[in-house]
Order: sequence, then structure tokens, then C-alpha cells
Amino acid sequence: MSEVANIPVVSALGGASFDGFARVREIGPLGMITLRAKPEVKGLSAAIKAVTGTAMPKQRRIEVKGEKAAGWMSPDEYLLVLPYTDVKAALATLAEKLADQHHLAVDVSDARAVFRIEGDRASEVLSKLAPADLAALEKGELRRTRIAQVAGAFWQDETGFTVVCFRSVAGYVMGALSHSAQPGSELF
Amino acid sequence: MKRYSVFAIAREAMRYHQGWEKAWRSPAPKASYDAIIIGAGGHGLATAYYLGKNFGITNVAVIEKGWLGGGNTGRNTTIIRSNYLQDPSAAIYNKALSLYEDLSQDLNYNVMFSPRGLLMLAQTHHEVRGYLRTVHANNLQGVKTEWIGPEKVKELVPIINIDGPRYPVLGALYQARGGTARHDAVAWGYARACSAMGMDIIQQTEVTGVRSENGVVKGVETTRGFIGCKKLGIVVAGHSGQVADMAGFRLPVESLALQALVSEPIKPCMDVVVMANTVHGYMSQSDKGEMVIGGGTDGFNNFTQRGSFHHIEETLRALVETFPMISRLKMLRQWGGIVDMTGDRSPIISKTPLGNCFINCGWGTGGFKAIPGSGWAMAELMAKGEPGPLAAEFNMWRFREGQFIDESVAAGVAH
Amino acid sequence: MLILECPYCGVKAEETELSPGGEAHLKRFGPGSSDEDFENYMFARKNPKGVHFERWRHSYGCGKWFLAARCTATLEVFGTYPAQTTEPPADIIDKIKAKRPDWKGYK
Amino acid sequence: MSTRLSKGGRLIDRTAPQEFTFNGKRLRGYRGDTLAAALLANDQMLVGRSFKYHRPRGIVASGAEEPNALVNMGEGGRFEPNQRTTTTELFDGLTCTSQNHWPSLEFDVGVVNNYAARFLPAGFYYKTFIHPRFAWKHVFEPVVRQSAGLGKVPKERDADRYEQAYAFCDILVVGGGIAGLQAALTAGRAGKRVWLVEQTAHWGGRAVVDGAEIDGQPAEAWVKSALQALEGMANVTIRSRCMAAGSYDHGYVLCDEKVADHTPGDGRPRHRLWRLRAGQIIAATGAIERPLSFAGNDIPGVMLASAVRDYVINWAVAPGDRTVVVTNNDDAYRTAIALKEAGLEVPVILDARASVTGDLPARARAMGIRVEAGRAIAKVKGGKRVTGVAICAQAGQGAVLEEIACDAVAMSGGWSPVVHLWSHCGGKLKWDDAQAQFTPDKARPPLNHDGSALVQTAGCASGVLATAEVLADATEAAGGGAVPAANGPAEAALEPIWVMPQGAPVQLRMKMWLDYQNDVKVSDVQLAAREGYTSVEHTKRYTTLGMATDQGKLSNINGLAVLADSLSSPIPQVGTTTFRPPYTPVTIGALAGEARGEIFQPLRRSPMHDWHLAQNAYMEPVGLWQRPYCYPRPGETHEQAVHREVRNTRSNVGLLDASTLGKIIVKGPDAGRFLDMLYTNVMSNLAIGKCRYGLMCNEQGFLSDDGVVARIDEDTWLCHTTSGGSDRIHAWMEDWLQCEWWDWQVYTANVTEQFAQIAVVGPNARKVLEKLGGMDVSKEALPFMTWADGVLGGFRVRAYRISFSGELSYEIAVPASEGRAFWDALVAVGAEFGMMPYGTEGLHVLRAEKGFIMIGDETDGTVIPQDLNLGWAISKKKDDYLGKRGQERPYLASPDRWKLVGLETLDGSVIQDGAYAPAPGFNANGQRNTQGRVTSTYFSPTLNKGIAMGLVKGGLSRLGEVIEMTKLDGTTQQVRIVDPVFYDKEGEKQNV
Repeated sequence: MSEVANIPVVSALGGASFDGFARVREIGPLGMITLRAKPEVKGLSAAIKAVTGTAMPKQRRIEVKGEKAAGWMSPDEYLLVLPYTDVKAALATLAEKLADQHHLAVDVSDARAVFRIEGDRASEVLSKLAPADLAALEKGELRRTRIAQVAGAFWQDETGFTVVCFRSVAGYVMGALSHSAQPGSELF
Repeated sequence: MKRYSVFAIAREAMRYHQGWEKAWRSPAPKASYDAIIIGAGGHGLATAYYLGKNFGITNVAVIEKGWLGGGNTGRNTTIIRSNYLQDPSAAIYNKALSLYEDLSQDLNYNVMFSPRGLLMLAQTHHEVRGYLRTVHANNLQGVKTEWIGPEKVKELVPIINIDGPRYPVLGALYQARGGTARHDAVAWGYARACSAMGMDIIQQTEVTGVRSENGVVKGVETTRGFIGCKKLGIVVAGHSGQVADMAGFRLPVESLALQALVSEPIKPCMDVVVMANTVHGYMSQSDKGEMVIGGGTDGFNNFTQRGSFHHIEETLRALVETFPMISRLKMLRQWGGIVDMTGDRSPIISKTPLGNCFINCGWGTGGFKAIPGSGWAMAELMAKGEPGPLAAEFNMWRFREGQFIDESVAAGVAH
Repeated sequence: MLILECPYCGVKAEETELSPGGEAHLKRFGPGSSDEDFENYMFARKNPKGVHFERWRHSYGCGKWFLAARCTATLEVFGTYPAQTTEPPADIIDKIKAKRPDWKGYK
Repeated sequence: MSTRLSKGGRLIDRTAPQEFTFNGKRLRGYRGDTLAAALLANDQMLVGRSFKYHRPRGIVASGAEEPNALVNMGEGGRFEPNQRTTTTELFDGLTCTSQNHWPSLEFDVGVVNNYAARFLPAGFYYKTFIHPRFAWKHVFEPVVRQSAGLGKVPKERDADRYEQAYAFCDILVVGGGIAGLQAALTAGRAGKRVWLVEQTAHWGGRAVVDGAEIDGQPAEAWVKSALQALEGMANVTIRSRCMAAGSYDHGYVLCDEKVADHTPGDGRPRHRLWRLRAGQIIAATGAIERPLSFAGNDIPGVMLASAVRDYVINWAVAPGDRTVVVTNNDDAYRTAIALKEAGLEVPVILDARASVTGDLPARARAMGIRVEAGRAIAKVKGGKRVTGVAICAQAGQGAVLEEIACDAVAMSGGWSPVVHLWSHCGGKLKWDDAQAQFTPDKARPPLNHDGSALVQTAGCASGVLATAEVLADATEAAGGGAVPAANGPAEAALEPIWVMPQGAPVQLRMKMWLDYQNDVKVSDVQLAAREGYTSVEHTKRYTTLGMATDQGKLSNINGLAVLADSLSSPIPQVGTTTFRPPYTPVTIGALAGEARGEIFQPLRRSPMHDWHLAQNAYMEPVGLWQRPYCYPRPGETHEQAVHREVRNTRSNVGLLDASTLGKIIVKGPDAGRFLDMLYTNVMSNLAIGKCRYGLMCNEQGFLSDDGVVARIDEDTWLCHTTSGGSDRIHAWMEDWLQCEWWDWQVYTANVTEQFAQIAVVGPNARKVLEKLGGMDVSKEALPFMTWADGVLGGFRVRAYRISFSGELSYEIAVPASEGRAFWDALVAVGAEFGMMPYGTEGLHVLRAEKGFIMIGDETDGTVIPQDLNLGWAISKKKDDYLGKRGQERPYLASPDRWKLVGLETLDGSVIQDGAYAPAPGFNANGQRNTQGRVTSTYFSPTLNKGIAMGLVKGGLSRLGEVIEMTKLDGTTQQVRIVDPVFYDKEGEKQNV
């Protein structure tokens, strides 16, 4: 077959979920782009806007707009979140808008697994695994940290947390989140 | 020195133990000595002992800023083995092991050397190949070790889980002659024997400077004044950098915290020492019944004798996986020591840029097991002014030339 | 269990989010350098008991290397700063001098 | 006898009886009891045997300081040795047995040590068992070990689960007594984020037992209202059953919360280990009462005075009918008063002080209790239970003045502040002569990360004992505020009493216990001092004082006072031993936390992981990945499976999951220049669309990683690393870019997990891909060492023509989400071409047949590329690359280095893994000289013989020479030095 077929895209865990004192579920696949560029790069703000529709995030912030978001990962790295199928076009947009600028934009959609933790006690699940002060986490703050023994990042909205980790350890993270969400192990 | 024996105990018991003499004297320092050793840890005291025993040099002072045996000698997990890969390491550790075997008799002090056997678990195929390499090397080095299969491991260590889903035990490097000893007793036994030879062990005295003339050492400044010497040995482990600085040279050494812990005592359940390097943990059971557990070092310079707790957690996770029964034991006490790590994680026993000044350091996590061999080699170096074969390759210039003695190559860690 | 503030992302990171990287401000010596310079670059370390300048990577965070001034005897942290510098910044030097009048200074 | 009183007991619920067993006996207690209280209520004073002499041991204390009353508790997966009964909450169905005896608690053979005690002084091990040499290991040590130890060995896997949690606060208050409550209230009112933890299930500490009055109400009522106030503060979190085990640098505190110890099997985690990060710690940890050293002070029935009144007031348990009180302070009179008020007899209070004044003694006298000043206990009578005391003058040598029958003795030697949390991180102590105690030296606190004081103490932990002072101190520690008023009786000064009577002869001192569990007596410490073990650490280690499971909570101060006296030194000069965490022992399962079984460690799975498992693959760990080692078929050994996989790959086609290989994108105007520094060869001139094999070295010059680099576009390269190397190499790149060449314009991204990468290998590889259909994979369109993007079987792919086997080979990358589908498609079309999957071991054999090196086999961190005949991959033109200077050092540039060769036995057998090549003669240390070693050795199914690679002195210049190689049985075998490329030397097969 020489033309591109419609291949079913599967997330790392096929949408696994666990119902404990909070609900944990794997979502995705989500489109994700790692964009590396210095903030002063000309056209960067416009490029991000063109892809995610959001403003350029400031330090440790994630700007969310509907299904799309742009997060600050480091002084020269951004995480762009968008529907999986939009990635190709988004990369083309970035390439065009930043054509003459030193930057790197790569598709990392498949390199990630994404979880939602929802419920009133969602933060208690993460409190068991991440050495981050969740009470001090602001809405719209993107925190990169450790989740048990692996790297992860998360941000909080009205209904819970979105957690991102590497795809290969999705099973481990699901296991750790489920263990932490077991009924009877509420923290407070 | 009155000899220790069961008869001496019986005799003393009759008079309620009122007649025991001091194990070592606490003399005031003399104006000068033939040799001064800085550091009354195991290595320093052993150096002094063999200076006297092997070379008849007994006009010796051992200067200690704290209490003798109070550094890493009294803080380690007391493992003794000699199944090292590289020739120079195997030679000096095997010398140490041979000396340990007779040390109680030699010192007339029971150091409780317990050759209970030591296993280094192989939990990946890569580790299997690494340990097989060690067995081949050890055979040529005259170090008796063997490779044993998982069933034999289980037989020697009934409490082990060899079928762990993650890291099943594929076999082990076994040194039957390896084991443990009572760490404090090693320092005390050497101290008592040194004192009996007329050497001065001067505790609570800190060296604050090294005096030299025309590039040759003349003595040390201390908190109790200047003490002259013809030869100076620096044997201060984690503080080597500070003393070397006083002597005017720099070392390829960094000081890091290494931690250990013991559980509450339980009845005997493990007769051998087990090291599991894939998961960074090792465990033995003391004669008191405590499970003695050690793990990895911190990665940053630290002189506090306190380490970072996550290393303890990592070690315990791994050991609970390997020995599920320890889950319901309790950690009784945890502590840290300061280890001195060189660029190749092997020690330095060497002349220095300063004349008649010698250094012994860099034992990292492997110091205790080396004590007698290290003292033997250091004494030879100090007495002759040139290294003997045991010390020759451990000179401090090897880094410049690139002649590493790297033990980490065979899937092994140094403990 | 240290806390170091990452100068790039402002997170007060705990030790398990960081990776230590040894002495800071080493000057690289490559081909053409003397044996002594190369040896010192590779191996000789200050290892002070006291004020020390060292490298850390915010490995579970933004991934950036930064530098820290820390006392190895008390673990007090005097400050952290970006890695793109060959010497400690003046404000950190001043702060250390104020807190440790006996300190002999950097170098 | 000890018994339950008919009235009282502020902590027990008499409507909730609980059944439990001790040594098989069925006993009853009440909800709210500790196990110790319930045992006492059933007249079970004898609960264990001591460590060394196996002397009978009874309950001494009522809390964490208890040294004696440890039991084996539970059964099966919930069995736990050394459970401290004084801190164990009773629950219905609890089972426990006593420890360290044989055959029974009442009759213990080990007690023979007791009768030989005179021959077993401190340090006797060091002086005997020296000869003959073998005897220690074979005779003495086993006996010593068997008689030592305490609890039994758990046999089963832990049935419970544990968890950990992080928490953050401005102020952590440790201790739920009135000091802790007041500190928490003060900090809470000031708006601080506060945590308050208490190790027991109850609040109020000693004050509620001792009947203090606060704010005009009984302490009990004040505690209740304080708790209510705290519960109403949103910024305050309070936890009972939560023990602060240790304080660590920068405000890290471990707190062990016993969530379900008292409700086993209810599905909750048994313990939760809190990893608190506190801006500041307030240790309101109280004080611990000290025993007095008199002969027979270890006989069951001799207890701490405060414990006796705890049992009476908290649990309505009378430890004895007739209790003699012996003291050097006023506080112990509270015990006498409490006993009397409960209707029990106190025949006498022996007060070692010459004059007795103060409110409490006056009250005791008024109640008709006989008070004797200047008196001491010469000796306690009894064996497994106190039967009486002989009384003497404290000032004398122990001449007995009078004997009094009693069945319990309540003793008080004063109080020692609990300073553990202050001391763990280096807080210093000072000696308080008036109270005879070490107190925190507030001028030398432990330091926080910013140099401020990390810990404050509050209340008794600071060394203040009167209620009003406690509350004032706690308020100040928490930043200041309103201090509640408090009233209490005026107490006279205590008199330090370290030995009773002061002139006791050695015969009595040999019966005075300092450390009950480890059997350390006053005479032992004196012996240590006499023998020169004069440092407090020496004494501790020589006698084992304070090294028992209570870590010296009762014994340390008394022991060092005896030591100081022996040395004629002031106590502060002798100093204390180092306080180490944990405060009380912490279950190891709690420290391991959730990391057990499936989530013990992260397990990295490739997109095809489940397929491998379904095919019964034998998996091996590669870093944190699990990769198929081989795919054994029914009846096949692993070895047979590997051979089949290799043969099939050489003759048909094999399929390898290579997803774990690292993939790093390097992009930017300076990317080429950067890669030229990173790799030993030149990457900047690689043509777009081409691939090149590269080596990376560390600055020492040693080979650290290898892989194929592909040039993607003008300023983009893709670097493949080894499976274990992707994170390490990515970090290595970033290190150089951030810290050395920060002005170079280069970005990197680790895209390892973005792709599933599949190697299709073997003569039929092209046919398989053609069958899938799509892009042109012909030799002309996609020659060896090139890559191309395209479509195969409907999948968007990037195909690399690279080979690690010597066969025609394609490595095809697809997005990870499509990896499994693509793999399935290959498997489906491959069947007709004889396709089989192969694992890592097959991969190794294939590459070894071809003479390709493997990082980790041919390299071990001490090997440079030149050793491996890889000079062709080292650019001579470049001025610099990482490792170049290191490789110029004399030892690395030496012609004597061992170099890569092929090795073959003469009979075709396989050389053993790890074998060395001995050389003639011995070195100066008597070790056999060597001239080489094997690095990889396999049976080659293709050539049907053993093949190996190795490093040998002289290298390929010795081609054809026969040398010896060691075998594990101590013999050697002959091997020939050959070319390391065993298969297809000309490379025809991979380039078709």
C-alpha cells in the first residue's frame, strides 16, 4: 500500500481507568509538540498563537484554550498541546512562521502518555507521589517534577489534574496513581 | 600488656574485674617522633602497628582529632571480601583478608572475624558475565572465588526471593572466605597493640598545620603545640583534602556521604553477606541479630555525616523486593559516614610532592575490608620511602598518566 | 535532603528532583594542554569543608544546569545562579562574605 | 499483683471489652488499652527476657521509651517481632508471644548466662574466644548468635500495604502535649500553615495525667478546647498516631502515621510515611523520666514512677498492691498521691535528698504516706517479681536499715528532655546543672537552608517542667502571643543521684542496671572507663549501652553520668553520643512505601511489549526496559531458541523490536560543529539522506556510546544511541551545550519514545517490505547507509538501511501509537518468507559473528576506540573532540594496550564468558601475569562453532598465534587469535 492508510492510533494503555477515592483515567492520544526557541525569537509568540490560539506562556505557566494549550517547560522550551490529528499541520505552521529563526519543533505526541485525575480529592493522589507543594500550585501553573520514580508534569483545572509522563512508563504511572487512589487511603 | 584469655577473665571475675589495665595509654605528646600518623582510624592504627611489627619503628605517634576509631572505621557495614577484579585491588584486599584471618590471634584481641561467606548476586545477564570475568581473574590472582547458581544461592540464603519477577537471581559470585568483623574491635585491637609497643596514641588533638623545610616535612602543628617528626603519614579518609591542603598539595578526592542502617535484632536468619548491585543494596546479619544494611553514596560533597534519606528508601525498596520478610522488621538506627572518592574510585597509597610525607586515602566505600592490607602497605611505604608491590600501583600520579584501577567495570561496586 | 531554588524556573526543588554534577567553574583543557592542566581539569577538586560552588541539574524539572554556592559543613545554601558564567556572581560572593567573615574567597 | 481497678481509667472504654492472647493464654482488656496496660491488668508483669543474661523482664515504662516489653505479634503475613507493648493499641483478636527465651518465658535455659554474669562483663567477647582460630566461626559465634537476637524471624511476605505522602507547612509542631497544642495554637492564630503531630492516639501528654490547671480549668478541659480550636483552623492540620521519626536537612521530616495498626486487615494502608517539608520545626516532644540505679532495679515490678501513675490514671491498672516510691525529686510524689487516691498502698516514699520540702511532699505526708528523707534502696528483693525492698542510707555503702515488703517499686531519677529532633541535624546541647539534664543550647541550633534556626524546642523538651513555664516557652517558640495562665504546686529542686546508695560497693553495682534490654550495668560502664574506653562513644560501643531497641532513651544519661563520675570529669565534658534517626523504630515496609511488586520500579515497555509476552518471550532487563531475550517455542531451551532465531535470520528473515534504541534530534546552525565535538569522527560533512556510524567518548577518552547518525536536513541530525544510553547521552549533550558552549546555536530533543523502531533483517527482508508495498526499498533507491521517508503498507515510515547483523537490513521507524499495528502487519506478510522474531541474545550472536563491538561487552569504561581497531572512526583532521586529550595520555597511547582480536578454540568449543589469557610468570604480588581476556563469546549457529572476541596484548599483529584461556575449573584451553570478523568479511550480504 503506497498511500497512507487510516491507521488506528492507540494510546499507551488504551484508555485504562481506575475508580478510587478519585478517578484516574488515561486519556489521549493527544497531539504534543516540543518547541524549543528562546522567548525573544521573532515571531515566536505569533507562531504559538497560530498553533494553539493562546498567548505565549510565561514562566511555569500553561495557557489553555479549549482542546489546545501552550505550556512553559524551560527558558527555551514550550509544550504545545493540540488534537492528535492537527500535529502535522501545526508543525508546518511553525516551520513557516519560524523559518529563519533558530528553533526546533518536533512531534512528541507518541512519546507521551496523558492521565486525568478527577474528583474532590484528586490532589491527594498526586500528593503521595510528587514532591511538590500542591496547595501552593496555582491554577494554570505547569509543574514539572517527579511522579514516584519517573519524570512527569501536571497542571490543575476546575475538575482535576492533567498529568503527562513518558509513554514507556505509562503502565508504571497508572499503577502508582491507582495505588494512591485506593479507597480507604484518603489523606485528609 | 597483660594477655587476654578466658583464664584472665576468670581471674578478674574473682576480684570483680577491678584489675584490668588500660587497653591503651593516653600519653602527652613528646617533642618529636620518628614517624607521625595523622588519623587514628583503622588504617592509621594499622599503619602504626605494622611500622612497629614489620620494621621495628616504634617511636611513633598517632594523632587523632576525635576519638580513635571514630570515623568510618566505626560507621561501616563491616563487610570483608577480596574478590576484586583488577590485579592491584585483588592483591591488597586479599592481603588484608589474609591478615584478618589471623588478626584476633595476632593482636590478642577478638575482632570477631567471621568468614561466613559473601554473595554478590547477579540479576541481569550482563552482571552474570561481569562476575564470571571476576571469577576467572580471581583464579589467576590466587583469590578463591566461585560462581554459584540460583539454587545454591537459595540454599545459602533461605530468606531470599530468587524468583523476583523483575530481577530474578541468576546466580552469584561467592567468596566463602569473605565475611564480617566487629569494626570497633579492629581499631581497639590495633590501638592496644600499638600502645603496648610504646607508641603514643594522642586523641582529642587536631593537626592544624604541616611544617616543612626545603620541601621536606619537619612536623605538625597541633592544638597541643608543635610535634616534630622525620616522617609523616596522612591517613584521614574524608578529611584528606583538608590535611593535604596544609601539606601544600591537592588530591583527586571528593568527600561524599555514605549511609547505612540496622534493623532491630531478630533471631539468626541469614548466615552470609549478600550484596545486590543491580538494585544497590547489601545486607548481613550481625551477631546481635540486627540486619545491617547499606546502599549507595550521595552525589555531592558533604562533611555532615548525614546523608540524603532517599538513598535509604531506594535501598530498602530493593531489599524488600529481594528479601520480602524484612518488610515487617523495623529500622532501628541510620547513620552516615564521609567517604573519600578518587577519580577512579580506587585508593591512593603514595608518596606526595612533600618529602617524607606520605598519604593513604581514597578508600571510598571499601575501606574497612582493606584495613590490615592498607596498613601493611602504608607501613612499608613509610619505612622504606618507596612503595612495595602492594602499594606501587596506587600512586597519586596514575591519574595524570591515565593508568586507572577501575573496579566498576565488572558490574561491581566497591563496598 | 536539600532544597535548591532553580534559577531558571523558580521552583524550590527538592534534592530528588535534582542531579548533582560536581565542582563548578572548571575550565576545560583539551588537546594541546599540558599534562598538569589536563590532570587538574579532570581530577583535582577543591573539596572544601565549607563554602563550595557546584553544579546541579534540575533533571526532573526544566532540565537546566545551574550552579549553587553551598556550605558543605552545614549545608547552608548561599544562592543559586545560571550555569552560563565562569565565575560566581558578585552578589553571591558578597552574601557569603557577610555570613562567613573567615571565608578565604573564591579561587 | 497487678490488676484492673474497678473505677477510673480516662482512656479505656469499659463497654468495649477486647480479647487477646499472650503466649496462648486468652486475656481480656478494653478498647483504649495499650497492650502493656492490658497485660498488667491481667497480672502479666513478666513479659520477656533480656538480651545477654536472659534475665526476667517486666514492663518499666508506659510509652516509647520502654526497653523491655517487646513481643512477637500477629501471625503469618502480619507477624511482626519486637512490637513495643507500651505503644501498641489493643484490638480484639490480637495475638502475641514473649521473646528471647527457650523453652518458655517462665523457664528459660538461657538464664544460665545470668548465673555466669560475673564472667561475662562488658567487652568479654573481645578478650576471649580468640583461640583456636577456627573456633569463633564454628563454635562460639553460632552460640552467641543463637542466644542473641530478640524477636522471631518473619517467614511470610507482608500482608499489608504501605504508602507515602508529601506535605508542606510553615511550622511543624511535634508533640500533642500542652506545649505542642499551645505552639500550634499560637502559630495557627498567626496564620501560619501548621502541622501538629502526636505519636499516640491521645492528646494532652503528661499534663492531663498530672492534673495541671490551665486558664482556670483542668488540663483535660483545656486540651479539649485547644483541640477544638485547632480543628476549626483551616490552616492547621493535626494528626495523632503519627510519630516524627527524624528531622533531616532543610526541614525534611519523616513522620510515620500508624493508620491501621489497631485495625489490621481493614483495607487501609497499614502505615503512611509522611515526608513533610517544614519551614521550621517546633519539637514539643516532652521529656522522659530516668530510672535510678540501685541493685535489683531490673526486677519485674520496678517501674518508672510516671508510668505507674499513667497506668493508674489512664487505664485504671494498678501495677502493684503495695508500691514503694523511690525518688530524688518532687514529681514522683504525684505517683504516691495517685496510688493512694486510687485506694492502693504506698508503704513508704524513699527520698534520696537529705531534706524534703515542697508542696507535693507536704500533700503526701498529709495523706498519711510515710516519707523517708536521705534514704535509698539497698536492694530489691525478688526474682520474677518484686517481693520487697531493703532500705539503706543514700549517703552510705548500703547497710540495710529496714526491709519492707512490696510488689512494685516506682522510681524517679529526674527527667531528660527529648531532644532527638533538635539533635538529628546538628543542634547542640548544654548541661543544666540545676535539673541535671542536657537541654538544647538555643545559641547553637541546627541550621536551615538559609542559615536560620531549623528547630525550636517547646516545653519540657526545652528543659522547663512547670506548667506555666511550659506554656510560655511554647508560645515563644511559635512566635509569641497570649500565654494561658497556669497553676501548679511549687516543686523543690531535685538532687542528681546516679548511683544508689552513693557508696555502693562493686557487688551492688554489678546488680544496678543501666540498659535493661542489653544488660549493661553500672559496673560495666565503670569497667570501660577503667580500661580506657573513655570517650562516650567508646563506652557505648564497648558496653553496648544505649544500643538496644530503645536506643538509650532510659539509659544514656545515667550511663554517661556514671562514666563522668568514673573519669572524675564534669558531665558536659563527657558529652553525649550522637542522636540518630529514627526516634522510635520504623517499619521497613513503610520506608519502602508503595514501591512493591508491579510498581517496585518503573518498567519501560515498548509499543510491542504485550505482543512479546503473548509470544511467551523470555524477557531480560536492559536498564529499566524489558526486552525479549529470545522467543522459546514449546520444548525449546533458551539456547535452542536463540540458535533457531539466528539461523532463521541468516537464511530467511528476522524481526527485532529495536524501539529501545535512543533517538536524539540535534538541530541548529552549530549542530554539525557540535556533533564533531561529540563524536570521534566527522558528522558535519554527512550528506543529507545518509547515515554514518559514530563513537562517543568521555573526556577521559574512554568509549561511552556508539550508534548511527542520520543527516535529516541542512541543520538537523538524528543520533541513535544504545538502548541504555538515550537519557545519559541526551543529558551529556545538554551538559556541554548549557555549561561549555552556551553560545552555540543548537537544540536537542530526545525522541526515543516517539517511535517504534523495528529491524527487518535477513536475505528476505526486502521481499517482506515489498510485499507490504509502498516506497521503493531497492538497492538503488535506498542503498546501504541511507535513509528515506515513505509509506509502507499504508504506514508513514522512516526507513534506515543500516545493519547490526551483517545481513540485508532495514530499521523502520513508525510513530509509537502505530507501532503495534505495523509490527502485526509485518508478522502477517512475513510468514510466507519464513519470518521469525528474534531477541537480544540473537542480536548479540549476529553482531558477534560479524565482529561488531557492543558497548558494555567490548567496552567497560576503560577501553578506548583505538583498542577496538576503530581508528577508522576517529578523525585525524579534527583539532579537538571530547576524549581526544584524554587519549593522548601516556597509558592510553601506549603500544602495549590490549587490542581487539577474534578468538577461536582449536576444537570449536565455546570459550567461557569472562575468561582471561594468562601470560608466563607472576607479578610482584604473586599474581599470574595476563595478556588478554575475552569480551564476547558465543556459539555461532551459523558457523557451527564457538566464536569470541577479546582484547589481547599485541592485538591483530599476533594473528594465528595460539594462546591459553582460563576455564572455571582452574585449567586452561588453547585458543587461536583470528580476525574478529567471522562472517562475510567482505560485507557482501548487508550491501545488496
